[in-house]
Amino acid sequence: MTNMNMIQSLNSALDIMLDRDPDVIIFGEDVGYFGGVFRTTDGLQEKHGDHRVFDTPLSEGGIAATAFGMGLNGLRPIVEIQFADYIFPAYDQIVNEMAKIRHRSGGEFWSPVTLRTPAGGGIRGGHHHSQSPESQFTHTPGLKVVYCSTPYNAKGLLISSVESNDPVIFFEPKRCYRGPFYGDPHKVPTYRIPLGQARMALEGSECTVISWGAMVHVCEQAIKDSGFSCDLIDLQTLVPWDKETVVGSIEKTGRCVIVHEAPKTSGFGAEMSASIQERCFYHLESPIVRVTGWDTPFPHTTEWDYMPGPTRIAAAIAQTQED
Amino acid sequence: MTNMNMIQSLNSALDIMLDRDPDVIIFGEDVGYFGGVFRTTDGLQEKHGDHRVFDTPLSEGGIAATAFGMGLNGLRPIVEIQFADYIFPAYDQIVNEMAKIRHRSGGEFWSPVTLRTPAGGGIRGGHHHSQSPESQFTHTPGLKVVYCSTPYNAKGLLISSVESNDPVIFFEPKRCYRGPFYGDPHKVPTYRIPLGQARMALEGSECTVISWGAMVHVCEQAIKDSGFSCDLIDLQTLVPWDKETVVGSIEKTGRCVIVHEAPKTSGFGAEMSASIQERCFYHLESPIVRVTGWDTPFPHTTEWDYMPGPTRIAAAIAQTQED
Amino acid sequence: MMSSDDSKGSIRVPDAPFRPGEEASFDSWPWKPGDFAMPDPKTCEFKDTTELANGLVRVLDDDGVASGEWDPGLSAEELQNGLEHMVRLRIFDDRMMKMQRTGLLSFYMRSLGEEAVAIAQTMALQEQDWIFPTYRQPGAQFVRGRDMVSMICHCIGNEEDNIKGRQMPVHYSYREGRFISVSSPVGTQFSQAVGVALASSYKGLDEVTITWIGDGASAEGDYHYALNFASVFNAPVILNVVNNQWAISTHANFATGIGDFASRGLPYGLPSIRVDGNDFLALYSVTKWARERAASGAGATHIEVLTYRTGAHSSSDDPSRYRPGDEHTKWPGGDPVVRLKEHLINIGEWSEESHTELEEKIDSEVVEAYKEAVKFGDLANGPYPSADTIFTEVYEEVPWHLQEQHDEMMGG
Amino acid sequence: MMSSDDSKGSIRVPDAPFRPGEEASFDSWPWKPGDFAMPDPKTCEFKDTTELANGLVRVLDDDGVASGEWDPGLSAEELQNGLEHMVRLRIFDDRMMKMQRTGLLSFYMRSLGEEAVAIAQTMALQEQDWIFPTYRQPGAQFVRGRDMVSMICHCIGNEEDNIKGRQMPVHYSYREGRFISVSSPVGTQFSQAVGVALASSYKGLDEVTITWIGDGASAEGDYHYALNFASVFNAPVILNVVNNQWAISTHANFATGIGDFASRGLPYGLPSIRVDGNDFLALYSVTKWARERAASGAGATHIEVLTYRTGAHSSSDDPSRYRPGDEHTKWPGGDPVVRLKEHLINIGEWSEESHTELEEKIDSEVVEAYKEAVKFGDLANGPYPSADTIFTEVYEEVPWHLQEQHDEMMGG
Ligand SMILES: Cc1ncc(C[n+]2csc(CCOP(=O)(O)OP(=O)(O)O)c2C)c(N)n1
Ligand SMILES: Cc1ncc(C[n+]2csc(CCOP(=O)(O)OP(=O)(O)O)c2C)c(N)n1
Ligand SMILES: [Mg+2]
Ligand SMILES: [Mg+2]
Repeated sequence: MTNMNMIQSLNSALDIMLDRDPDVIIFGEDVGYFGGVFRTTDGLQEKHGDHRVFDTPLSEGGIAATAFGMGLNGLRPIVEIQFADYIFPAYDQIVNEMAKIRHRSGGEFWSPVTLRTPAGGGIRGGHHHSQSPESQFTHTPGLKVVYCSTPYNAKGLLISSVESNDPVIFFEPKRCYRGPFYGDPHKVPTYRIPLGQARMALEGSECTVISWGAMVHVCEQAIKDSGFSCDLIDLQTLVPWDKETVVGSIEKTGRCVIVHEAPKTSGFGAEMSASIQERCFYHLESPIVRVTGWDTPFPHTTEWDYMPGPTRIAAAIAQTQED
Repeated sequence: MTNMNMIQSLNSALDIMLDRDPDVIIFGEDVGYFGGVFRTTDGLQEKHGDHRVFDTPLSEGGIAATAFGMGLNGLRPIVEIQFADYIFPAYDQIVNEMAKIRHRSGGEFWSPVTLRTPAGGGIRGGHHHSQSPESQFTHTPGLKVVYCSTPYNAKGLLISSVESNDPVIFFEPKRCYRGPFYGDPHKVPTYRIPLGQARMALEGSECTVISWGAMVHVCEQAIKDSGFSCDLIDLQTLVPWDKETVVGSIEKTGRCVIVHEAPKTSGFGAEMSASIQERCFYHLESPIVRVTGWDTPFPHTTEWDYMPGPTRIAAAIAQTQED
Repeated sequence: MMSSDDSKGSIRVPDAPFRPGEEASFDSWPWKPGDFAMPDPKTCEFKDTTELANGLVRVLDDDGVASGEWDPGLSAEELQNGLEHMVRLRIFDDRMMKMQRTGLLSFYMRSLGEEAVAIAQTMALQEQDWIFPTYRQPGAQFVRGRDMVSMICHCIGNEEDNIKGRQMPVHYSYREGRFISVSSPVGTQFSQAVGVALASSYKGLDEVTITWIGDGASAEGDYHYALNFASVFNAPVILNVVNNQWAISTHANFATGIGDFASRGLPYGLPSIRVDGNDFLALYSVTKWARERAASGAGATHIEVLTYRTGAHSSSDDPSRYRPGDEHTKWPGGDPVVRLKEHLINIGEWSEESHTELEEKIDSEVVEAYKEAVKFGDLANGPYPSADTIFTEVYEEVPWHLQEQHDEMMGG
Repeated sequence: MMSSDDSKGSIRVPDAPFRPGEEASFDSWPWKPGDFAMPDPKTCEFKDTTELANGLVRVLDDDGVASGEWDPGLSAEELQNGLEHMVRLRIFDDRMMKMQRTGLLSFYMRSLGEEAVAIAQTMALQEQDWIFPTYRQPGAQFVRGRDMVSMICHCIGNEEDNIKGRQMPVHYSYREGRFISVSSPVGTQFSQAVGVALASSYKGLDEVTITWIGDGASAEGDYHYALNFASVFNAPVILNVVNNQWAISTHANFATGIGDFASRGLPYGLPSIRVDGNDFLALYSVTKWARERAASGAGATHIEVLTYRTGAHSSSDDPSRYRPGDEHTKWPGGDPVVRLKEHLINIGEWSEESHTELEEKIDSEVVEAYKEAVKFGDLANGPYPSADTIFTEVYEEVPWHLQEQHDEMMGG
């Protein structure tokens, strides 16, 4: 039993899918010969051939459009957008095209593309190597939105995403790429974590903490620091999110903190808060608190002042207990 | 005193700004000679010259980028995106560039672009002539997001938007372009409605209904139908929204319905609901209800089943009173 | 347009060649049938097409006589078939416009003056080839055998609409005919088509993909992506820019600084050809050439289809506001239906009488189809697809939150 | 790369010319100084530049001798000045890399091998001209007189960083020098620069805008927007594609199907020129020509700057994984600093001794600046800009929700 870091577990998932399904094809900027700027596709071109794993022109719009077309014609493309900050030139192809093709064609056409992209801060990336734009995809029906947090769920979620016949935006918390290490996602056997299913990372009774991506680990620390007994829900899939797990937990604890890195206004925390309030109003004993990145661009040298840390989160947990 | 419809009042605002400020320049697809597919810029090229009001290549990305650059170099461009559904090729230029330039340059550069765009359903536009993507801009710090609803506020808000030194995304509910008619936005005098200020469209005591754009009118009808006494808040500016008015109203009524056309998940209703819950938890007597478009693409022939109508909204108001 | 005098400077803004009130007149084309040789499609390189890109491939001259290496040598039957499809499209369009005017359709877009484009080009393909159209190529469906009733039901958005009233009229989807769903955002199909084509390469299938983009839409990023990806990965795709002079009210002078689109393919390394888009034979021939090239593994071809949008942009548009009403009558390319008809008459394979007969036959065909179609509902009166179709096919399976919303709608 | 055998078909995927373990060798260039005449910049049309686009403008030959119509005839002082800036940039870059390696900077990007680009081109402009750079043109700031301490403070992101630690190192902003804020998303500046230039036209000012894009980034939509808008609206802009062969690990073969960028400007109607990017004199001259053209109202010029990225892409990159370690030594264009230095020695205006002296002078200048800069904080130890700078300049004024969040942060 060797531990894998997240890069290795993602690489293993990709390798497995290339092995199992001849329609799987991988491309993106620097993913071919070099194996990706984060090394996620390392060795895959050598093993599977350069017509299955290859570099592309530096054009996120072109990458998404090409993947979309391949998906229409029977392939199952997995593409990498080098940083989530650079997904926006492809935004039209994703939200107007990929997301809507099945509906707009009355089910005659669909395109099962998986877009993987490293997201989030913690690597001193400043404005444009740190954003976590998940919520900007959750408003578009037709897309599934996944955010992994550990080597273990990265692998299982990625396999499920590739197997999904719907387009999936798969966010990877780059800050966790090379640790901390959790679980043992071995090369065999293949395992799947169903999309739409959350992970109960910690169980407790006094508060429900909901998060995703790198912040899950920060929440874990914060919960320890806070001294309160908390459920920690790692959402894993944002669309569709896991209603049973979330609602069940809130009904138990009556208190809730939602944590994400992205700015507060219209972050996915807003949707979670609104939905929980609608479904669990009479169970709530104190206001749901959001702990998030500030409503500003992501800064470079002061990024630790920007991102939620254990102190802010622990204070929010304590605040839910006060009232 | 002649009544103006919204097209005329927008046209008047643009005309005034062209008159008052030589740095104002207007361009976009079909806005020049023809005066816009909705006729909003009718007559402006003839009056102000084709170097101030002109057509462009069919390229939303290029339009946004050009406007951005002009704004950096001292102009105050107003551009039209022909339908809000077509703003996405410009999304990168808007969210990564326009929104961040002031911050990223330490205040050395800024670009005061106003992007006007017709949004929303009700004209049998189907998937791609009906979307109301405001929430996809509210998550990006650095942008102001405005949504007018009447001829009167259209003019006052547009003038304030153009005068703002921050980039503004200005949504126009195309369903209201030629009516219903409200107010008398005469050519002179110029008037401004400050950004960040909501409009109390109706006053009441039993429930607060919050909306923007065309839905404000539907809410008005629904409130009448419901038989309850409601505050109707026309938000007007979504970022930054008017905290005093919203919080004040909820503290009075203790009940809240939020209405928008866009899909529910991660619509701006989520942010409003979450924020109100955070600020007014102990004043809330029943769950905040969102009445929104469904979480699907916008349909063509069945659009009236898609969009919130008075019946659904009135039922939601009634529901807030039950508990 | 005068310049405002509050500014010393100015931006040079182009204009259309003619505006309402002005007299339209175009130079006649310097190119004649026979001007250009046909290179070998399998070995031809981009440099070998410089003249083809700067010139214009024609087969029919102004008198309807075919000549030159590009003459595809079609049989009279094939030509009559092409003519019939074009006439069908035109009559169909007219009927749909009437339906739109009477409120039975919400919106419509005709192919008027551009009928040859989709029809000749689709006829030049194999049936396994993929068609990735804009709203200006619905005619391809006739060639692929789509039932007219089904097309009208789509345009109405009634109960029998195969896309369930979800998109506007003319946004056809016809999987059986490998005609891929039309999308409103212009340009997107152009880059996507390269992906469709590359999937065919990947699978080693003898399939070519054809796609089109308007002169206007060629300014979108997707145009650049398409040419670049097609070139770099050698995609079996036929990339057509349909230069019909107008993008709604915006003249092609706003889409190109030099009035030319074909040559843009050259520096991507793509053989590039300009073709008379109102010349059925030339269009057929150029497309067949491009297909042969793609099928042989030699890669993509970039084609400018030079034509003129005779009708309004759409049923919402009024071109008399921005161009002379008779501008289309001055177009050097004439009318594609008339030109093919005259050619057939010239070669003794057609007559005014047979043409009138054909029109009458198709007219009743269309009337019959339309009457049949409205039985399944019209836009004014319904029935429409049932409201719960809003929730299906958003995802492969209906997720819980959509089920909840569905139940809310049905219950409420 | 072998093909997997589970598929009959295949996609043709390009490759780099050489990979690690292979021997790099480039054909020497067929073009020599004096090969091309200089057209009149004010009247030149795009067609007049076909040869310039397919060729290569050089002034210095392999022995450092200048000749031909494109020789800008610079004084020895100007040349020495250019050399000094290039040497300054190289030494500065080396020092910054060391600071990065020791944790005083988070990240760095050098201009190694491409020093001439920003420096010669900026020197060829007027001081009122706008510079819209990528991260590969920081050298322009030396020409515009920026204080080195201020540059280093930015790279550190310390208390004196004029952009307050908000962007990564090398994302300079220098308004005083009309050097517009660098942004990470590649390509965006290219289309924006056209807007900057058009604002100058609108205001009737004698201002030209220069911008650059990489070979890799030229595949973004912004490249197409820039050329098209510049052409259609006749913008006074100089559009440079810096083809340094690589986009991180991706060779330019993935950015163009034909190994050429310059000619892409022609079908937009833009005069287009390829220039030896390691030849200070040629770069200066071509840029001056383009400036003259733009200032005269004749519009934009499209330039391919042919060079080689000698260093790693950035401090995060390791090029030995994807190209032969000595590939740059085989580059036919040599090294821009060495070439200008040899030219100056050739004409008797420089010597090895003066060069060594210069290097020493600059070395101390840089060391002094760096020591001064770290007084205001280094990345490892701070002080950083105070945390409340996060909230300012998001908007012109701080709105209530940011004030609230600010107070929450400061209070909590
Ligand atoms: C991305 C996008 N922007 C704007 C529009 C609105 N629009 C629809 S058709 C059209 C003009 C298209 O002109 P062209 O590409 O020349 O095609 P044509 O209609 O002439 O066939 C415009 C601006 C759109 N559909 N999509
Ligand atoms: C839109 C976008 N996509 C991806 C990246 C990541 N990235 C940064 S530099 C680079 C390569 C750029 O290569 P090139 O344009 O040739 O410029 P060079 O570095 O060679 O100067 C990439 C892919 C980015 N910064 N922006
Ligand atoms: Mg057109
Ligand atoms: Mg490069």
